[in-house]
Amino acid sequence: MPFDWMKIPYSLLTLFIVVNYGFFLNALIQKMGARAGRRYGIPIWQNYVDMIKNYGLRSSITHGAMFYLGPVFRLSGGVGLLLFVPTIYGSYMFSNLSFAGDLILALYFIFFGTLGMALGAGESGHPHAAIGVSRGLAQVSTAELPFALAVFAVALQYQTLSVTEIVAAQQGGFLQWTLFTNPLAVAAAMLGFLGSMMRPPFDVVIAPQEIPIGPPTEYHSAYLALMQTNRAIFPIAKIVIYMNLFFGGASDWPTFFFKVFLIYLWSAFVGVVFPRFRVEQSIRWFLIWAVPLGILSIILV
Amino acid sequence: MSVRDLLSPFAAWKNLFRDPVTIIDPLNDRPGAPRYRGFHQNDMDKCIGCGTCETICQNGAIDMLPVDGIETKQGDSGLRPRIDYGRCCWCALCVDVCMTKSLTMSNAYTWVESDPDAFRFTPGVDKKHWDNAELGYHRPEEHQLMAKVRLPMGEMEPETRIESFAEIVNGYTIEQARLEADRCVSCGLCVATCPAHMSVPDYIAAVRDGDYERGLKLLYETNPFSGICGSVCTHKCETTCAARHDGDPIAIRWLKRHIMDQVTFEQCRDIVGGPRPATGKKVAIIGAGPAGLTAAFDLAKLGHSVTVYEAFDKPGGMTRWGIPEYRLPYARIDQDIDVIRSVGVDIRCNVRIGKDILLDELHNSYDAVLLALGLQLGRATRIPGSEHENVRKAVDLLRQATAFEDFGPPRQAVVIGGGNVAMDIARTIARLQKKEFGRVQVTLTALEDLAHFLADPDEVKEAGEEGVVILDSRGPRQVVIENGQVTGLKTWHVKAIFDEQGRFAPSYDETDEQMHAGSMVIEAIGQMTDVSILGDTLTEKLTWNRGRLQVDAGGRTSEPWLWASGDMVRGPDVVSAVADGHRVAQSIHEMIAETEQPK
Amino acid sequence: MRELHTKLKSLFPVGDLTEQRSNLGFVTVPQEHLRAVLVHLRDREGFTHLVLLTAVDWLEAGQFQLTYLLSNRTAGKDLGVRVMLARDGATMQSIHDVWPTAATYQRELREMFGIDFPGSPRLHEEFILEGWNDIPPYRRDFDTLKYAQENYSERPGRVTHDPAAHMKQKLNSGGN
Amino acid sequence: MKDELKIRVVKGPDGVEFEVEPLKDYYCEAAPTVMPAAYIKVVEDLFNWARSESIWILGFGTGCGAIEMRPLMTPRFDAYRFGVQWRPTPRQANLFVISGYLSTKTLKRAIRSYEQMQNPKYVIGLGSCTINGGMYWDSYNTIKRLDDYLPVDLYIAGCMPRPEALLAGFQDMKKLIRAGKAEGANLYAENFEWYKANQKRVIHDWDMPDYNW
Amino acid sequence: MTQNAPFFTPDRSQYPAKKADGTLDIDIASGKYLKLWQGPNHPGITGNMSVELTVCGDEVVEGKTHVGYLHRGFEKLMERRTFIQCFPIVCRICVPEPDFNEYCYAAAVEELAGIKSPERADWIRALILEMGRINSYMMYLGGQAGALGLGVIGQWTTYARDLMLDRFEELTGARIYHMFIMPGGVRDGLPEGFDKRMEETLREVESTLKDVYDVMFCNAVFKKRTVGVGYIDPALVDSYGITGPNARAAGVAKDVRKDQPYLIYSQLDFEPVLGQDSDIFTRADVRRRDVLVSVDLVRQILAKMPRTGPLMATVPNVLHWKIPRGETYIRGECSRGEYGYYLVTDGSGYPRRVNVRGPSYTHAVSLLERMIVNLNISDVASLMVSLHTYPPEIER
Repeated sequence: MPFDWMKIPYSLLTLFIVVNYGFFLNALIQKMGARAGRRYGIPIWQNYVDMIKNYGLRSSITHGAMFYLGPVFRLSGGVGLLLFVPTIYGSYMFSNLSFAGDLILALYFIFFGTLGMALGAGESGHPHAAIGVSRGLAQVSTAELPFALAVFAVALQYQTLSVTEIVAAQQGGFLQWTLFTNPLAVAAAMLGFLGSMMRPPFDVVIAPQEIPIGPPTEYHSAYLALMQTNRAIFPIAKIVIYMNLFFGGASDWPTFFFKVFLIYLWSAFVGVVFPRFRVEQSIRWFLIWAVPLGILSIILV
Repeated sequence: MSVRDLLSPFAAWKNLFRDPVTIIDPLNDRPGAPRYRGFHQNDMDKCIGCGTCETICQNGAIDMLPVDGIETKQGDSGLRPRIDYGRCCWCALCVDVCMTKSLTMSNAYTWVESDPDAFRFTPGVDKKHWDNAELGYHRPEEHQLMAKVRLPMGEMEPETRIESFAEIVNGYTIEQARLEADRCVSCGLCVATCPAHMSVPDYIAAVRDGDYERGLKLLYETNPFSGICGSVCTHKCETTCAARHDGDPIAIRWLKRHIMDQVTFEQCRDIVGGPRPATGKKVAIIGAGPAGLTAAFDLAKLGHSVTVYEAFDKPGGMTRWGIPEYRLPYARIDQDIDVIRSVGVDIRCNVRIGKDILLDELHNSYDAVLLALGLQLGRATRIPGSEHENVRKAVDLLRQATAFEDFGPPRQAVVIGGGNVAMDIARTIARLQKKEFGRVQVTLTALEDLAHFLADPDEVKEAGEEGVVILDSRGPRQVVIENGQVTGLKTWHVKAIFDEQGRFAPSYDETDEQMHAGSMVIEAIGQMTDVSILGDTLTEKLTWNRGRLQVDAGGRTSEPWLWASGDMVRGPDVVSAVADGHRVAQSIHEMIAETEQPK
Repeated sequence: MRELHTKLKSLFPVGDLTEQRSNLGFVTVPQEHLRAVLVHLRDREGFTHLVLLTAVDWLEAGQFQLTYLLSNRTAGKDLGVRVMLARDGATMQSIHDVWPTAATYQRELREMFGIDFPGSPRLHEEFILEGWNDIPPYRRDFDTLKYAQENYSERPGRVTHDPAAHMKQKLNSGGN
Repeated sequence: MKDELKIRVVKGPDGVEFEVEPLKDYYCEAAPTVMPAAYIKVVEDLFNWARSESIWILGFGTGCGAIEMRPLMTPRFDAYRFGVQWRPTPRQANLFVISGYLSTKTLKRAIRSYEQMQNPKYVIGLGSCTINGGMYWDSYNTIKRLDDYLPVDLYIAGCMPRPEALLAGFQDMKKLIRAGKAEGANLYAENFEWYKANQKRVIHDWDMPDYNW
Repeated sequence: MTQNAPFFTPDRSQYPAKKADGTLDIDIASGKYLKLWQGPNHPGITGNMSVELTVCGDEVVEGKTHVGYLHRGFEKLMERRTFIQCFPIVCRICVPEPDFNEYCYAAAVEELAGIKSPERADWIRALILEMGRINSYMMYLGGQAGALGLGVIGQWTTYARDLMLDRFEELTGARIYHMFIMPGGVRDGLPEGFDKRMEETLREVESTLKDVYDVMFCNAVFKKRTVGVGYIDPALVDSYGITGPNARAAGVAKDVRKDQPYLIYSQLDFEPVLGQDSDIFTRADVRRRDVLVSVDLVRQILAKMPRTGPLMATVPNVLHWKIPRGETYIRGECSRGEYGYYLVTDGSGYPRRVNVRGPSYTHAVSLLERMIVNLNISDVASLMVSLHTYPPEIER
């Protein structure tokens, strides 16, 4: 298959849209959380300002090569994830670089950033970062497990490993969505989703009251700005996968924005009103509630 | 764990649909509460710079600083508190303790500055945006950190005291004195007002601590007539007392008296410390009144040989001959003078200059001569009829009364004058009348209205209680003489005492004429010095100023060997005379030291 | 309170009772009997709660007063047990095994007053201060203002005037 | 110095012994240097604007004043509206609010936290205590003038300053930053020796590295 | 351990091993252990203090409380301040609930000087103390939830506390350090319309508490994190000097307001709140219910207090107030437990010695150090908050 060079500027356009939407959405969700606390919260453009500020700080110190590479890995994880899944179903412009086996790649990318981060943070030499990393890896592993199981269930269900094809299979009314065709898998995945969004009850990794603030403790200035950028891309990219796999994908931008918002909101909806689990509690919780669901969904398929 | 535990937390989201409770513009929408203790304000008109705020501030945040445009005057130090907001903790103790209620707090609370040295300011002087704030902490009326009211001085009932010349006031008990001394805030505003600069706060502190020995020492540092002053001082200090602005002034005079009451003569003598090694220099002092004896005391303490010449048979000057016994018992005068004698002062009574010894002789045999003659002659009103023999001068009568001479107390007397001497004579006559006739018939007429009497308000009140009829704003017109006998005094109502330029020029309402019956009219309108002893030659040589001997700051006249002090150059007041005595002694001592130096 | 005192007096050579309130009294106990008295009060008299342990420096008398304040909650009574110690080389037996919480108090007393409690756990670890290089600060002969002025700088430019002196100088220097 | 801070020899899991110097952070030994502003003025202005609109406060409550931070973070005053946020780690914070008095023990931690912050960094002194000792002017354990030890940009009067006064302080801080006048970090670097000398004069137990950021 | 503990929790009480002399056998150099400092610059610490943790994996094997970061030497400073000058400084000892310092100090001075504060002043004092208690508890509830990542509770409770601070402001003239209870009485009476605004505030407090109950106390995850964690054995209560809600949650009805009623508490109608097993959850719940008691007490006080009468007893001139030799101890029940002042006078114008007994002294040092062992690092912050400690009252 000859490579379509035009895909590159188009994917960059996607990236641009997603970054901005990510910033917007982050702030919006933060504002909603603030409303639950009976206040207004940050201005909607605050995250941009923060990012510019962090890029604009004059000094930065390093703890070694991996310390540099951590945010870079993380960002490339986010960007990579985004670029290899189709954003808008049926759109040539926004199908990105998706290909037949992209689902496996996507799963890899989800983990890739975390690993990079772990290595970078580990090199920062801060005990809190080290503890955060060990917690994070343990928890993310178990949180990804139900998701992976759900993905397998879906893959089995649709007999394909291409995201595009999975989306295609869900077209034709919302009853065709995996949500309704395989609710157990979706449930397992959504529980796993909670775990991967770093919000309560599964934010023990960055818990400010315990290990402020976990892996990124030592990160600052431009490193932090890089991570902030990633924070705008990565959740959206992840949500795109969820949306494509379980919620019928999106065939135009408004649908995309709406669905992403709703899925994002789900984590905040739970996150604002619950405290956090201890790491062994959350692992246990995933193993007891989410993983069986995932296994069950595979079995049922 | 139940389903409820899973679902109930989501109730938090209901706030999503409620308006936030945030204050939209917290910088402008939130004035401090009406009682808020914000930044300080100080009312410059009220502040007297007493520094009590500085004393109470536990943070050492307040400095007292002179301020341009605010003069130091009696009762106002001219200093103003400058507050260091690098220290302040907004406890408002300074506001609570402020003697004049001038220091308050506004409800402003925002002050941001890059320069840390900018946080020092003098409220009321340095312009600040909260200067005109009306809300804020002011001391509530009933919130008192110290007693407002002076402890009443126990005294005899008018009915009892009129019977005799026994002293009226009892003096404070130790308990009372401590309570009264406790009211003092030790600001020291009174010190400058006291002519003798007695260390008032310190001796009041001594009373508070019950350490009379220390108090006595402090008294004798500045005033060898403390016993006398404790009874009859004009206590100008009390007019500048910081406590006066919100409550009664401290009874400084009575506390001084209390110290003297608590100590014995021996203690006084020991504190003073006996005669000093002699310097061989000799000083003659004419007049054994407060000024002369104070100078004598000081000079004797410096080791000079001092001789005091007194014309009368007992020393004390006007304190003895001018002040009635019920105000100042003679024993107290004797004690003070005995202490002065104990440092080696030689007092020679019944020696009249010009008669028994000549001034020139003194000039020749002493290194310096001090005139401390006092005011022995009464001034005359010169109204028609005042030449009559039954129109008397108050000073003369008082002297006669002191000497127990019978001058024939009148059945009915009229006193002209509104000063302390007028009160003294009125009350003396009243006592004599009571003793002789069983009833008091004394009328006192004064130019001033009651509010501006020169006499001490207590005196006026007590005189009234004793049956003296006090008529204010009456100008004497004529002594009525019928058949060679004085029958009374005619007076007019006074419209104004001073003219527009502020000169003494009484104007009268002639339609309002009154007749005050009396067989004796007593003039008590002022005194003057008998300068006849100076002799013509000397009088000629000396420089005079409006009838008074001109002296320099040290009391030295234009003749280098001659000094003058006391009432004759200052005006009548014991404590002023004492102060003058110190000054003159200092001047004389300096002169002596100077002449010795070349050797 | 008095009953208790009489009972104590029959058992130990305790001093007189100072009855501050009907439910608060103070007794002085000789140093060597303290432990026995405390254990007795705790086990027999219901004074199970050690409210505080602190010291008072009577510099003039050359003594430290240790106050062990005990409380009997059911009876609503408090008893302060005083021990007078010589100030020089002050040493006292530790009671951390009677009340574990006393160890903290003893650590503080060692640091702030320089009273030694041999055997008390972690006694010589720094508790409140860090790098302290002067005499223990709660002793009366330690002058905190002097220390502060020597070690820290104040903002310059502060002057003040005594009102009395200022007035004397202003009003009377020129000779009145 | 505490035992665990002394240089010691440690035996690794592979049996090799090596020396550990706990006070030494092997990657951060550079003394602070003056960091110039961006060469292009427009860029610096943009950065200054962003810095002023995104103030991250170090969540280190050094003294009493810290209690008034709580209302600022919460609905009543909601400082987040004004671009003010709190960060738990000094690395990410820009503004250090010294909330009142500093005992020497805290001063040590405050200095270290300050040095770990990145240039440009700002300090606000809260209340009397930071200006001239406040009510602890005669205490043996608190510093009297904060500007002897750290460069301070702003002071807010009060004991303690109310949240509203703090907000006013933040607004003034923004103005300073926007005007490019908040160069405390460079000031610190320029006068580094002086600051260190002052700090060492009061911190007797100096068991931390001179450079650590 | 409590029966609520998960069944597969192994018995760790013998771990880490002890050496022969009783100290823990911890060899840092072995690489098995990690030193971890919680504080002072740490969001999970209650105020400016720190805990030095030695951890093995996620488990704490040793904890040492370090205080002194807020040490100003109050007890020394007071020795060189006159009795009235001490009055503004004492409240600084405890920031979130300063009034107990003012009350205990004032009462101690009054007792030794033989002064009786007027009855109306006593009522106002009690009112202020109860208002302060509500504030302190509200702050605690937010902190307890926040320590576990439930930030929204802190938003609500701080708002309610802010409203109460407004009431403080209009009554006392200051928000945090009220400096209102003076030796001799109080500064002023209630302002106009105070009762009405107070009632509105109390309603807001109650409705906030209702929300807090729904979201925090009926919360599966919160329960999971707090039930059975940080258990205090009632037997420890006396030997560790535990007071206040920490003791009451263990079922010991220690409440100075009942045991030795001070001010006007004997005229008020209330029962101390008790709990069953003193784990973190019970302690939080006891405190939540205690707020309701305080709300009720404030209402009672406002209904019963005299509206006229003197507010200050006659005191000697405060500038040179001397108090004869004596010593006394005054205690009050603050939100954290027994707060007390031990005052010794020597006849001079200055206190001879003041010792402040803050409840945190035992709670945060000896008790915390004992309870922290074998705990998960994640629970350290939560445990510390649940003991409700404020460092300034430990080191003063």
